Amino acid sequence: MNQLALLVALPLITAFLLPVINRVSTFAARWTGPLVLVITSAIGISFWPQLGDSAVAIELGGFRPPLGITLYADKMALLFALATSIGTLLLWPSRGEDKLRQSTLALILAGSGSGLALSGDLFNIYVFYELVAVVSYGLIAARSTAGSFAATVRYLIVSSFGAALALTGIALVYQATGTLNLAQLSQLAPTHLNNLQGLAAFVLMLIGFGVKAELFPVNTWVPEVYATAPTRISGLLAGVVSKLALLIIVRLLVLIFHQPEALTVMLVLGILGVVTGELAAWRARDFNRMIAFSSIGQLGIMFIAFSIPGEAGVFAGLAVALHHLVVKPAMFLLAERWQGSLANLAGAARTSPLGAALFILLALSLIGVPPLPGFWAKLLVMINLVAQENSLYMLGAWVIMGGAALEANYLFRVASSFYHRTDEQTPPAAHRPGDLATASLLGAGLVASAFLIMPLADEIEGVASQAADKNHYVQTVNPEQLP
Amino acid sequence: MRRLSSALFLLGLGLLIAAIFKGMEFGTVAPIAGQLINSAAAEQVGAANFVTSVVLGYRGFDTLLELTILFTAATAGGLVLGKRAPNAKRDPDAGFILQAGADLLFPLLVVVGVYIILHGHLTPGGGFQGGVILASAFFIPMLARPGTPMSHTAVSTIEGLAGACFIFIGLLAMFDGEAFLTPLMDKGELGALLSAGSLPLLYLAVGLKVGSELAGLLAHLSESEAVD
Amino acid sequence: MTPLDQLLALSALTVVAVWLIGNRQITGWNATILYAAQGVLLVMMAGLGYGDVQSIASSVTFQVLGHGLHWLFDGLSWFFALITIGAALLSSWFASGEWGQRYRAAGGSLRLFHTALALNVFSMLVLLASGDLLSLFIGWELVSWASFLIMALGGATATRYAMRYVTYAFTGAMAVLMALVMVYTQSGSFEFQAFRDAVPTMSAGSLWLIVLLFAAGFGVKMALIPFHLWQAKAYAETPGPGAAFLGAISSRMGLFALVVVLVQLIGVARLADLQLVFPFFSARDLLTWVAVLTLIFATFTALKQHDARRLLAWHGIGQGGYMLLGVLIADDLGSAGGLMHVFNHATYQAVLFMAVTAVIHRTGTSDLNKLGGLVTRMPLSFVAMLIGIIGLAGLPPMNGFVSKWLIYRSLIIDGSPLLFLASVIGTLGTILSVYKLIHNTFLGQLRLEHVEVEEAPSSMIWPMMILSAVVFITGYFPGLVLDWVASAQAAVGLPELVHTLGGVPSDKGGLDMIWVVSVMLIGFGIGALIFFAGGRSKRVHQLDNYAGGHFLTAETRYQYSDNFYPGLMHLIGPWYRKSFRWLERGFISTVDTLSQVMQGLYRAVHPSFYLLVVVVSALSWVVIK
Amino acid sequence: MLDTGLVLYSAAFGLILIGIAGIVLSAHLVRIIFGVALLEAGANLLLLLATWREGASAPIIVAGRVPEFMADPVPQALVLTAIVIGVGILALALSLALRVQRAYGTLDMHEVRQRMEQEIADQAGIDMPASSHAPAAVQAARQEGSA
Repeated sequence: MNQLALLVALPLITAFLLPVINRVSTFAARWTGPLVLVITSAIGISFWPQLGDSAVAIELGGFRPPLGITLYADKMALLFALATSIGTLLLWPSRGEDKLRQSTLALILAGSGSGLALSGDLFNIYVFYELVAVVSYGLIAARSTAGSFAATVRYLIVSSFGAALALTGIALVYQATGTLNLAQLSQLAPTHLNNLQGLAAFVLMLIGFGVKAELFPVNTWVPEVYATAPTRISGLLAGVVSKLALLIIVRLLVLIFHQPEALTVMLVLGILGVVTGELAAWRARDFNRMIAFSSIGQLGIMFIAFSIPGEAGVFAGLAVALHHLVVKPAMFLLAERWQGSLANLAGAARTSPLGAALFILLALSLIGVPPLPGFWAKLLVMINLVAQENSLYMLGAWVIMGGAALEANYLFRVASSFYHRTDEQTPPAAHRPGDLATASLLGAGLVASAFLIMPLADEIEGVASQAADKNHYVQTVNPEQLP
Repeated sequence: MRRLSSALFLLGLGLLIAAIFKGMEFGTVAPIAGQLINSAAAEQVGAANFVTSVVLGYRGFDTLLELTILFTAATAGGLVLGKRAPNAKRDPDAGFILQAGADLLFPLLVVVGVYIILHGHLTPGGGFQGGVILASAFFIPMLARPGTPMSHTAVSTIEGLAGACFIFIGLLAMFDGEAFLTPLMDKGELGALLSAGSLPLLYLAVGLKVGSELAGLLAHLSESEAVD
Repeated sequence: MTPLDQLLALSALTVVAVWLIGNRQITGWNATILYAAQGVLLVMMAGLGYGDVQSIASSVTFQVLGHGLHWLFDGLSWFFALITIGAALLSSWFASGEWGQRYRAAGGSLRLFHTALALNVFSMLVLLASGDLLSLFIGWELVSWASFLIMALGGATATRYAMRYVTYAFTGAMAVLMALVMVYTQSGSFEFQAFRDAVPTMSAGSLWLIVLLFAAGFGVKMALIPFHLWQAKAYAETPGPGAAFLGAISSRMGLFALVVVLVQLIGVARLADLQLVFPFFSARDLLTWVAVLTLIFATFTALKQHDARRLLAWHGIGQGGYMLLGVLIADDLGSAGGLMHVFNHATYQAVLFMAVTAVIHRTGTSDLNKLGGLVTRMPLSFVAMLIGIIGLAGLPPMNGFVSKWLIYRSLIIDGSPLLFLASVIGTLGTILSVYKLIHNTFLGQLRLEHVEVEEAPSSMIWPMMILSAVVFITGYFPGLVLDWVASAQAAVGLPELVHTLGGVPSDKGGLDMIWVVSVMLIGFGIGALIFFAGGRSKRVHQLDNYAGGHFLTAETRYQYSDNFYPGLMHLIGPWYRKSFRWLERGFISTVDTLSQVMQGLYRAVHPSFYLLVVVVSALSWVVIK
Repeated sequence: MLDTGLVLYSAAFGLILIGIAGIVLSAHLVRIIFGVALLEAGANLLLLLATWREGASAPIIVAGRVPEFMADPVPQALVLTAIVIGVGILALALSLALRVQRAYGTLDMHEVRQRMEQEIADQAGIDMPASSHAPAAVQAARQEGSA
C-alpha cells in the first residue's frame, strides 16, 4: 500500500530530472513524461480493487498520525488522483515553444494533483494546493502572449489572496485544536470547532480554496484565463483542477464542519454561480468564453449538490463532478480550432464533421439529455434537492433547471451554426488528429458509460458512501491521543 | 467609489476579525502534535533541533513539496521570461570596489552557507537558510559583473539532481518496505554532527536545491532586465 | 423476445440500416419496406387494439440508481403506434420517388433525411411503450431531439426555427423533469402505480404545481397556448414528407403524454376538484380553456397565412386543441372523440401536407398568392386535397366529422355551452381557411408559368390516394377506428364508448355514418344525374374568361388571392396583435439584459474586490447568526 | 499571556488587513503584489501564534539538556514552508509583472485589464464586449418581428 505514494513521488522525481534527461536525449525527454504518467495510472488502477472494503492510511516517514503527514486513500481520493494522472496524460501539452518546461510543469501538475486528492493533513493540503496553483500559473502563461501574462498575473493575485485567507483559516483551526490531521480534527470538531471560530475558519477555507473551484464570486479569473491559456491547459484547469479544489472542500465538510450554516453558505454561492455563469454564457460571443462561463455554471451545480447533507449529497455531487470531468476537457480540445468569434464557426461541420458531432454529443450530455450519463447525474441532484423540502434547496433545483434550459439554448445555437451552408465565409480549419482522437476517446467514454450506467452507478455509490463515512476515516487513520 | 466601498469593507473585515478574536480561547488547547513530537523526537529522529525533525522528518513531505514549488516557480519563471536573445545588450560591469568586494564576499558566503546547512539538525538554520545564503553568494558576483552570466546548465543540473536525491532517499525506504520518506541510517549520538541518520543529507540536498533555484531565478530576472 | 421487443428491435434496426445504406435513391424504398414490416409486427399485436389483450411488456428492463425502467404496450400505445408507423410508411413512400431525387439533387442528404425519420419513429415507439415515469421522460427527450434533427435538415432558416423549437422543447422537458422529481419525492417511486396511489394524499398546492409543470412541458410539444409560437414555422420549413409525418403524429406525442399523466395517473375527476383561488375554476377548467383558446387562436392565425405549409401547420396546432378538449371532458363520447380525432387528424393532415408538397414539387412554391387553377393540371392532387380539407373542416362524409360530432355531442351533454360555442367558432375559422387553401391552389385562374405543370409522380399520388381512401372509409365506417379507440379508453381507465360499425347508437339521437354517407351519396348521384342528363352545361377552356363584358387574357390577374376575406379581416383584424410574439421577445430581451449584467460582473476591474466582499458578507452572516 | 499575546495577535491581524488593503485599494501591480506578500506574512504570523505560549524555550537540545517547557515546533516548521512558498510565488509574480510591463508599458491594473480585454477580443475577432451588440438570438427575434 505504501506504493501509492509513488503517484506523487514518481512524477516529481521525473520532473526534477527532466532537464538533465533532456541534455542527454531530447527524444527521451519528450517521451519520459507520458510514460511515467502511464506507469502511475497503472499503479493507481491496480490499487483500485484493494480499496473496496476499507480505505488505507499511509503514514509518510513511518510516523504515527498526528505526528507525521498521513495520506488517506479511499476510493474517492484514488479516483481523483487517477483522474489527474490520466487527464494530464490525455491533455499533455503538445504545443508552444518551450516544450521541455511545459512537460516539466505538466508532470508536477500530475503529481501534485494526485497528492492533493490523497492528502489527509490540513497544512499539507494547503501546500499541495499552492503547488497546483503555481504550476497552473506557469502553464497558463505558456502561450506567451501579453494577454496571457496579464490574465495570469490577475489570476495569481486573486488566487494567492484566497490561499492566504485559507492559511488564516488553517491557523484558526490549529489554534482551536492543536492538530492538523484531518482524522483527529474530525474527532475534535464537535467540541472544539463547533463555534464561531470554526465557522469563520470554514468560510475562509471555502472561499480560499473556492478560487480554484470556480466558486462564485471569486471566479472572475475564469473567462479571461480560459480565453488566453493554451486550450489543453484550460481543459485541465476546468476539468481536473477545479474538481480537486472541490474535493478538499467536500472532505472538510464531511469530516469537520457539520454546522448547517456551512452548507447554507455553499448552497447560496452555488446558486449564484449557476445563475451568473449560465446567464453570462448565454451572451458570450466567442467559443472559449462560452464554455468557460458554462463551466462556472456547472461548478455551481456541483456546489449545490455537495451542499446536500449526508451521503446523498456526496453521491450526487460526485456524479456531476465525474461527468463534468469527462465532458469539459473534450470541449476544450475541440476549442483548439474553434477559438474566436462564434460567428466564424458557421459551416464548421464541413471541415470537421467528427468534431461537430462530438460537440453535439457533449452538449447533449452536459444539459442532461437521457440516456447520456449527464442526465442521471442531474436526476440524482434534483431528486435529492427536492427531497430536502427546504425552500432554499428547492430554489437550487429551479435554478439548475433554468440553467439547463439556457445552456441548451446557447450550446445548440452554436451547434446548429456548424451546419449552416455558407459560401461567403470560410469555415474554421479542421481539427488536429491528436486533439480529435483524444476528444473522441472521451466522447466514446461518455457513450460507453451511458450503456454501462447500471454498474457504474453502483460503483460510484460505493465510492460516495465510503467517502461520506466519517467514522471509517477516523478508524482507518486512528490518530494517537495525548497520554 | 470602489475605493470607498473597499475601505468600508476593510473596516467591516476589521470589526469581524475583532468579533472572532473576542470569541477565541487562548492557552486552553494543548498542541497535540507538538507535545507528542517534543516527547518522541529525540528517539524517533535523533536531531537535536526538533524543528528540523519536523521539517525533514515528521513533515518531510511538506518540505519536498515546497522544494517543488520553488522548482516550479523557477521553471515557470523561465517559461515566462523566455530565452534571452543571444546578442542582447547587457548592463556594463560594476566598478572596482563592487567587483573586489564581491570576490571577497563570495568564499565567505559559501562557507557560511555550507556551515548553516550542515548544522541544520543541531542549531537553528538549515537547508533553506543556508541555501539562500548560497544563492546570494552566487548572485553578488553577478551584480558585479553582469557581463559574465551564470551557467544555467550547471544550475539546472544541480537543482534537478538535488531534488531527485531528496526523493530518491525517500524512495530508498520503500525498497525496504517502509513508507515513503522514512529516515534511514543510524541515528547516532544526539547532538553530534554526524547524527540524525539521513537528515543532514536531506538538508544538503535542500540547501543545494534552494541555492541553485534562487540563484537561477535571480539570474533569469536580472538577465532579462537587460534585454531592452 | 416478446412482440414488443421485436417491434422495437426492428425499429432500431431500421435506423441503422438506413444509415448504412447511405445517401442513395434505394434508401427510401428500403425504409418503406422496413416500416411495412414494423406495421406487420404491430398488426400481430392487434389484440391490444381490440381489447383482447391488456398489455404486452418488453422483456428489457433496467435498474438504474434504484429506479426500475420498463416498457410495455397497452391499447392507447398501440393506437398511437399504428398512426405513427402508418404515417412513417406513407411519408417514406412519398419521399422515395421523384421527391427524393429532387431533394438529393438539391444537395440534401437522403441518408440524413431517412435516418432522421426512422429515428423519430423509433423514439416515438419508445415513448409510447413507456411503463413508468422515468421511461416516459426518456422517451420524451428522445422524441424531442429526434424531431429537432428532422426539422433542422432544411437549411439555415429551418435551423433557426428548429432552434426555437429546441429552446421551447428543452425548457418544457425541464419542467417535466421538475414535475417528475416532485412526484418522486411524494410517492417514493417513478412507477405509475405509486403515483396513482399518492395522488389522493398530495396537497392541492403541490398537485397544482405538478399538473401545471406537466401540462406546460408536454403542452410545448402540442404547441398549446402560450407555447405555440415555434411550431408552425418549424414544421413549415421541414422537408415535405417530414412535415407530413411531423404534422400527422409528432405533436400528438404531447397529447399521449398528457393523457397518460392527467387522465390515466391523476384522473380527470381529481383535476376537476383542484381549485386554487377561485372555487369555480379548477385545473381541469384551466386546461380545457387553454385547449379551446389554442383551437381558436391557431385557427384564426391560419386564416391569415399565405404560405400553404404554414397554414396547415397552424391548423395542426388548432386541431390539437380539439383533441385535448375531448379527452378532458373524459366521458365516453368526448374522450372517444378526442382520441379518434388523433387518428383522423393524422390521416387528413398527412394528405394535405403531401398534396402541398406535390404542388411545391411541380411548381416550386407554396405561396398561396402565386398559385391557382391547378385543378386541370393536377386533378388527383386536387381530389386528395379536397378530401383532406373536408376532413379538416369536419364535414361529412369524411372521418373528421365523426370525431368532431362526438366532441360536440359530449359538450352539449356535459352542459358546457361556452366551450361548445368556442369550438364552433373554431370550426368556422377552419372552414374559411381551408377554402382559402384549396381555392388559391387549385381553383380559379391558372398562372401562365404553370401551364406546363403535370400531375405529381405516382410515388406521390399513391400514398395520397391511399390516405384519402382511409379518410373516406373511416368516415363511412367509423366503427373500424372506434374499436381501437374504445380499447385505448379502457387502457387509461376512461369509460368505453359503446359503438357500432357505423357510429354511436343512442336513444337521444345517435350517429350512424353508414346512413349519413349513403344518403349523401344518393343525393350526389341524383345531382350528377341531373347535371349530366340535363346537358345544359358547356365546356370552356380554363383561360377562356370574361369579366364585366371584357374578355380577359391570361396575363390579366383577376383572381383575388391577396387580401382574402376582406370584410371578415376588417372585423377581426384588430385582434391580431402579435401579443405572444411580443411576450416572447420581451422575455428574450430580459434574458439578454440579465446576461449583459452578469458579463459585466465577470469583467470586474478588480477580482480581489469580490473576494473581499464575499469574505466580509459570509463572515458577517456567520457572526450575526 | 495577554499583553504580549494581544500585541502579537494584533500585529498578525494588522498585517493581514494592511495586506488586503494593499491588494484592493491600489491599482499598481507591484504594490498589489507586495500587498499579497504582506497578507501572507500576516497569515504566517497568525499560524506561528496559534500555539504560542509565553516563556516557552526553543525546542532544541543544546548540549544534551532538554528544556522543560518547549515551544510547539510544528508551526515553526509550517511557517518555514509557507515562507518559501511565498517567495516562490512572489518571484513568479514579479516575473509576470515584468512581462506585462514590457508588453503594455504600464503596471496600472485598470489599463492592463483594458488592454487585455482588447487583446482577447481582437484575437477572437469580435469587438470589445463593452459595446452593446445584441447576440444572435436577439437579432433573430428582431428580424422576425420586422419580417
